[in-house]
Amino acid sequence: MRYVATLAGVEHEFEIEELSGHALRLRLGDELFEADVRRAGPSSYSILIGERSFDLEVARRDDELMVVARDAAVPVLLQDALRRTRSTGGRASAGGKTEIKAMMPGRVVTLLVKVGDEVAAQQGIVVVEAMKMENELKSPRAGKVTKINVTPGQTVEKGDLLVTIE
Amino acid sequence: MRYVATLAGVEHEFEIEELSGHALRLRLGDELFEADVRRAGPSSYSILIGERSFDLEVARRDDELMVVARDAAVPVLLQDALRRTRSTGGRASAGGKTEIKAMMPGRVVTLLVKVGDEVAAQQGIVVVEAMKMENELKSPRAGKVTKINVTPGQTVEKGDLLVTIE
Amino acid sequence: MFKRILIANRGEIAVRVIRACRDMGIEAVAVFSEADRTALHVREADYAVAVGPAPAAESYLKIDRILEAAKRTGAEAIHPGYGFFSENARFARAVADAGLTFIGPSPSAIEQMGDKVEARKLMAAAGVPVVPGSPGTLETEEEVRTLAAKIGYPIMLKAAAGGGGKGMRLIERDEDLGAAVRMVASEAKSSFGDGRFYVEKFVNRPRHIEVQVFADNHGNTVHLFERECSIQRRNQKVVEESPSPFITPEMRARMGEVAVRAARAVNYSGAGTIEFLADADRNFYFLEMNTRIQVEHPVTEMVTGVDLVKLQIEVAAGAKLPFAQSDLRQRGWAVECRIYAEDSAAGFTPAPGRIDAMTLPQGPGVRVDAGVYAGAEVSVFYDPMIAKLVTWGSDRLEAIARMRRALSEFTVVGELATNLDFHRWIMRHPRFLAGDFDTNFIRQEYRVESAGVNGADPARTAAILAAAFAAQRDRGSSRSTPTVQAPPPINASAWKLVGRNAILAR
Amino acid sequence: MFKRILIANRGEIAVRVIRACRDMGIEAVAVFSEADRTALHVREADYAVAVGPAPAAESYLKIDRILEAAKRTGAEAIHPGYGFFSENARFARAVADAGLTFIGPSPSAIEQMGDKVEARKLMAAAGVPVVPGSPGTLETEEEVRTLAAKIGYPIMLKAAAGGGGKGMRLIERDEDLGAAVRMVASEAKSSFGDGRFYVEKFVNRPRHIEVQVFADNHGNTVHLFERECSIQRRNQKVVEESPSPFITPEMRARMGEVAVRAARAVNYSGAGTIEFLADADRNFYFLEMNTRIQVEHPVTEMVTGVDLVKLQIEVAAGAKLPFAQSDLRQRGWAVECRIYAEDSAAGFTPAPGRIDAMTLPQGPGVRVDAGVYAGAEVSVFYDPMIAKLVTWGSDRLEAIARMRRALSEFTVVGELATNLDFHRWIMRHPRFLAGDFDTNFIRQEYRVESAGVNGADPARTAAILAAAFAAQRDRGSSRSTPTVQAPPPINASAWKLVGRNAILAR
Repeated sequence: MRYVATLAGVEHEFEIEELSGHALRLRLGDELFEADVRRAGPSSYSILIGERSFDLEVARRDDELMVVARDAAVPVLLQDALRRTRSTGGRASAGGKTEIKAMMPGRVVTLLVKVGDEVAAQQGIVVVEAMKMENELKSPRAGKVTKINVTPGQTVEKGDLLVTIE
Repeated sequence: MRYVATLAGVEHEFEIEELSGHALRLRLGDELFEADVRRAGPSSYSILIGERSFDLEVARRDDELMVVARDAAVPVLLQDALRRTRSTGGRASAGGKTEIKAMMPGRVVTLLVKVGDEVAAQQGIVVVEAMKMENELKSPRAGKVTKINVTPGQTVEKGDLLVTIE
Repeated sequence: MFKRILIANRGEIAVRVIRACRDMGIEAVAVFSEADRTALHVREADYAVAVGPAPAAESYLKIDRILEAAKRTGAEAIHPGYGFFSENARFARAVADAGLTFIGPSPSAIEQMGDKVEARKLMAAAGVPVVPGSPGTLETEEEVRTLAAKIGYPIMLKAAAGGGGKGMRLIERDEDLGAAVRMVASEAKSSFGDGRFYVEKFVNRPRHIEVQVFADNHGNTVHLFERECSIQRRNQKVVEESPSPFITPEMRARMGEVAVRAARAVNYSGAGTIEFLADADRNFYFLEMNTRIQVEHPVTEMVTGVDLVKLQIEVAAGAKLPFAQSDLRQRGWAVECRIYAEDSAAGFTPAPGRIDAMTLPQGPGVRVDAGVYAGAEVSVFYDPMIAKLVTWGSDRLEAIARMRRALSEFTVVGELATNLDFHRWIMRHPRFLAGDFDTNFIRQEYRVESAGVNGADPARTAAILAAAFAAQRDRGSSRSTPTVQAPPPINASAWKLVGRNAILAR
Repeated sequence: MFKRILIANRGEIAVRVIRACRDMGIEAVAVFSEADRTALHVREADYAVAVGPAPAAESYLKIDRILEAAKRTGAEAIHPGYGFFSENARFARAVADAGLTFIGPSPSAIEQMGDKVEARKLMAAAGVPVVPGSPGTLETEEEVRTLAAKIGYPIMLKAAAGGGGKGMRLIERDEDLGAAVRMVASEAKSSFGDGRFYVEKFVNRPRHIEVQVFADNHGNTVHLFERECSIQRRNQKVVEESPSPFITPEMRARMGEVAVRAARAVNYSGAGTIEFLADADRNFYFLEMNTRIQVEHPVTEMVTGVDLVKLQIEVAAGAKLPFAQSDLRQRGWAVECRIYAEDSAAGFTPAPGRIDAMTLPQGPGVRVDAGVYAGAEVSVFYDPMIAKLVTWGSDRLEAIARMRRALSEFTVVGELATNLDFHRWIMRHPRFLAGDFDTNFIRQEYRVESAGVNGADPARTAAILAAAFAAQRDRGSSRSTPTVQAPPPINASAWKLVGRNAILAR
């Protein structure tokens, strides 16, 4: 099977073949690897590539897998190479619209803009309190506030749309 | 529901009633207890009895449950009070027959008796090697060897019958 | 000695106090909010009492409910931990009025040191060096601007009732002054119920070095040397160590002596910390006193061999300090990393959530004080600490090497994120290794790209891809359980191969 | 320094050596049998090489396969751990012949100390006190009987090639002599390939006290004080501590001096242990030298602050000892409990099996060196160690209190049994607390009923019954997964209650 993996922002095309329950053959670019993959716990895998030993934990986070290695947690997006062409286009953010979303659950303290305001890049838009800290969310770009979805005092969940700037 | 619990060798009759998903009412002798029982992991339970807090792990071992508390692992045999009368009789070991069984997986090194031998209490019967140690299994009583189920060099599993003495 | 102690806190510090109680044969009473019924501190305690809904203001910060819980369980003393009621004189008084012992200093010592402006004055009077700044509190943007013009930028704006890095902002330019004043005033009012603030000259390339002090109720006050806490992000400590790689033996002696003087000035009792700012020329200034046990107390414990929490309890029960200043020695080096549920790559936003699996490091020189367990939730309601990871070594580099190893063994899997990678980055940074840093270190050095994957190792990439593939396959085949699944029998096939006929190992 | 080291061992000691390698920036190569593909030491290593089937004789004890693994991975040195090849001169020679470094003493030192009879002679010649007994080896029951008549019962019968408590039996009466000789001869032949044995006068109320020695290849030899290892069951150490509560400062100095003399007599290099028996009058006799790192080395590490395994590697690489005798100090007290998969209540029979869940203790003063993890198997093929649990305290009672606490936090759930209750019993025993014990302690004091449930506390009984009932109910309702199951979402209902409208905590 052929896959495209986006691994910490870098794309890798690779091919994988299951030789047995725990042996995999993996072609990565020009190189061939044989991997002996054993599950060692609910989310942990012990992997031998030749004599190299890797102990990895894998968690799902949104669409991605988070592979936790000894030196770093590496986000991996695995996509079937065939099905991929369909989905790529839609992933980029749509046109000139920027959505400011809650990064974490919290409470809206203050709105620093109103609909119709022209804002500069890095201008403060909304202050959200979470985990005992107030955080000012800034606009990543210059534009015009077209929509405000929240009011001060309102509790928001992670990912909730707060303000739209076009 | 009424139960008989054999708890570290001592029998307790008790009655249990589920008040909700995590609240239980328990009558033990003359005393009534309300228990708030929450699962805190695959095999762990946090239990509040009034203000007392207990953190217990529960594992199944053969017929029994092994409840692991902070100060000791307590074997518990839970039996439905009604069904119990049926099963008790059969539990005692049968008549004048004593079975010497392997306590652990291992290998038979030497047989110190043969069928027909008269043996004294505490006489060595068979030597089994396990976990790098040789262990001489002794007869708990005087009697006559009526059956030998193993030969030197043979590998045995825990619980395998080795020698019968009557 | 007390028979039973209530801990008016949660998380790792509550568990830390429970451990001290257990070591002393004292029964520990936990209190818990609705969100914390199965929290670690409840599981570890001998008694546990519900005190209200999840928000701390409705549970952990309800004086009457805490006292009621103590009464119901027959607790004779209350340990406040850090945060919550630990520096609240009203609570300390209420505890005493209820006939119980507050494990901490007197209410008046808390009050004197709690008002940061008054504390500055008091310390200056006691001959303790303080940073130049506003003589009293300020209330308006204009007052701040006038003072800034006088002492010069950069300045630090601080809530008078603040502490522990909360309610403070650095202002480097006049343009930033307005926003900063609004923010601090708002945070100060909402967090401490006191909107006043004050200004201090910002010390250039400052190092945050603090001294642990300890006093009993019989007139004995000692210090247990320093902790270096300069690795901070937005005034929140991230990494602490003891000793400090910066100070000289002479400076250590002077700081210790000044710290003891500061504690004596308020008739201090129990464990306290005098925080200093030190500049590049090794001048040091009193910053504030924390009248409680600190998050970072373990580094001092590991270097001095003294159990500070146990000693807090003993002193509160009337014991004399079991040592004199001359009995105390620093041995080796200790480093602490605060492991938080936060997403370092996304601007250090808190990233709480459920922990599905967690492997804690072990082995020589490693101490873990965790506040959660695998299966537990890092709650949005409280601070996002997962654990304090502390290592000891016979010298600084051994302690750091062990920390790197411990960080490599520490894995957390679940819907939350952690700052483990961030700590791994710090522990490899040449300036950190050289001891060449100040409180600006993270701001100057850290970029999102800094931490994380290093170098292209095709075998490693292959392993990661194989693991990802296997995990996706295994999940697909399992009965759609979204989170932790039963591990399969390990090596089932190998076992079958071996079977009954195997010859046992020698 | 070495770039890569192969560890010819498994379990906790392999992991311990891997940790030392990691602390030193050295890559670690594991070897593994078919039963150990997912063992902890394989997971923790940088490289791992399969060396054969499960029985150690066909894998871990295959010299050619170990050397081949070293060659293939480019390892420059081999650490043998304890057991297996650690005291095998032939292996040490083969390693050297392959151009690699054996991390341990010279083959001749291993040989000289490995033959227990020769070692006795050598030590006597070097002025080291030895126990009265047979001048050489014996071969028949009759020879033993004659000697016993001369020196008087009780006597110890020991395999000449034995060590570590294996291949030895105490004979108290003439009637037991025959069986004991048969047993020791058989064990000696099958375990060590050498059926010879010798006899020593049995010392009354003996304490087993050993001294850690360390030598470099530049003529420096020091000792790192003593370990008290008298808590034994059938000559197997169960609990160790340092310092010894028995010896006086003068005796410590004398034992250390004698131990250094003993090591010098064989031109020793690296870490070694001189084991002594001490009688009630504080006479001490050379018992044997272990020419390797000991299981119980962590108690010395915690009290002296020296990383013994790291130092083994440094010395093997040619380094000088970084300290002189006068630099070394004992600080505080350390205790180690060996946590085994064995059923204390069933006569300490090994009870290996799968670990479904395991909680390791943490917090101040606690060190865990585990050889397994939750989900792993304690294999029937190897020794049944789960973990070494070590605690440190500023004095003996603090170390023991912390051990009690750590034991209370340590839970193991699965098809195996553990000796945790047995250790809990020891740590509460008045004679242990008073330091009043000898190697007969367990035999004299332990009854199956000793450990386990104490007192009738109805609330505790109710809790146990509630847990058992809930577990039975939860298992019944789950999809018949026999082992570990997914934990349910914690506090799902509380969370729903709180929902979107909750006010966040301050």
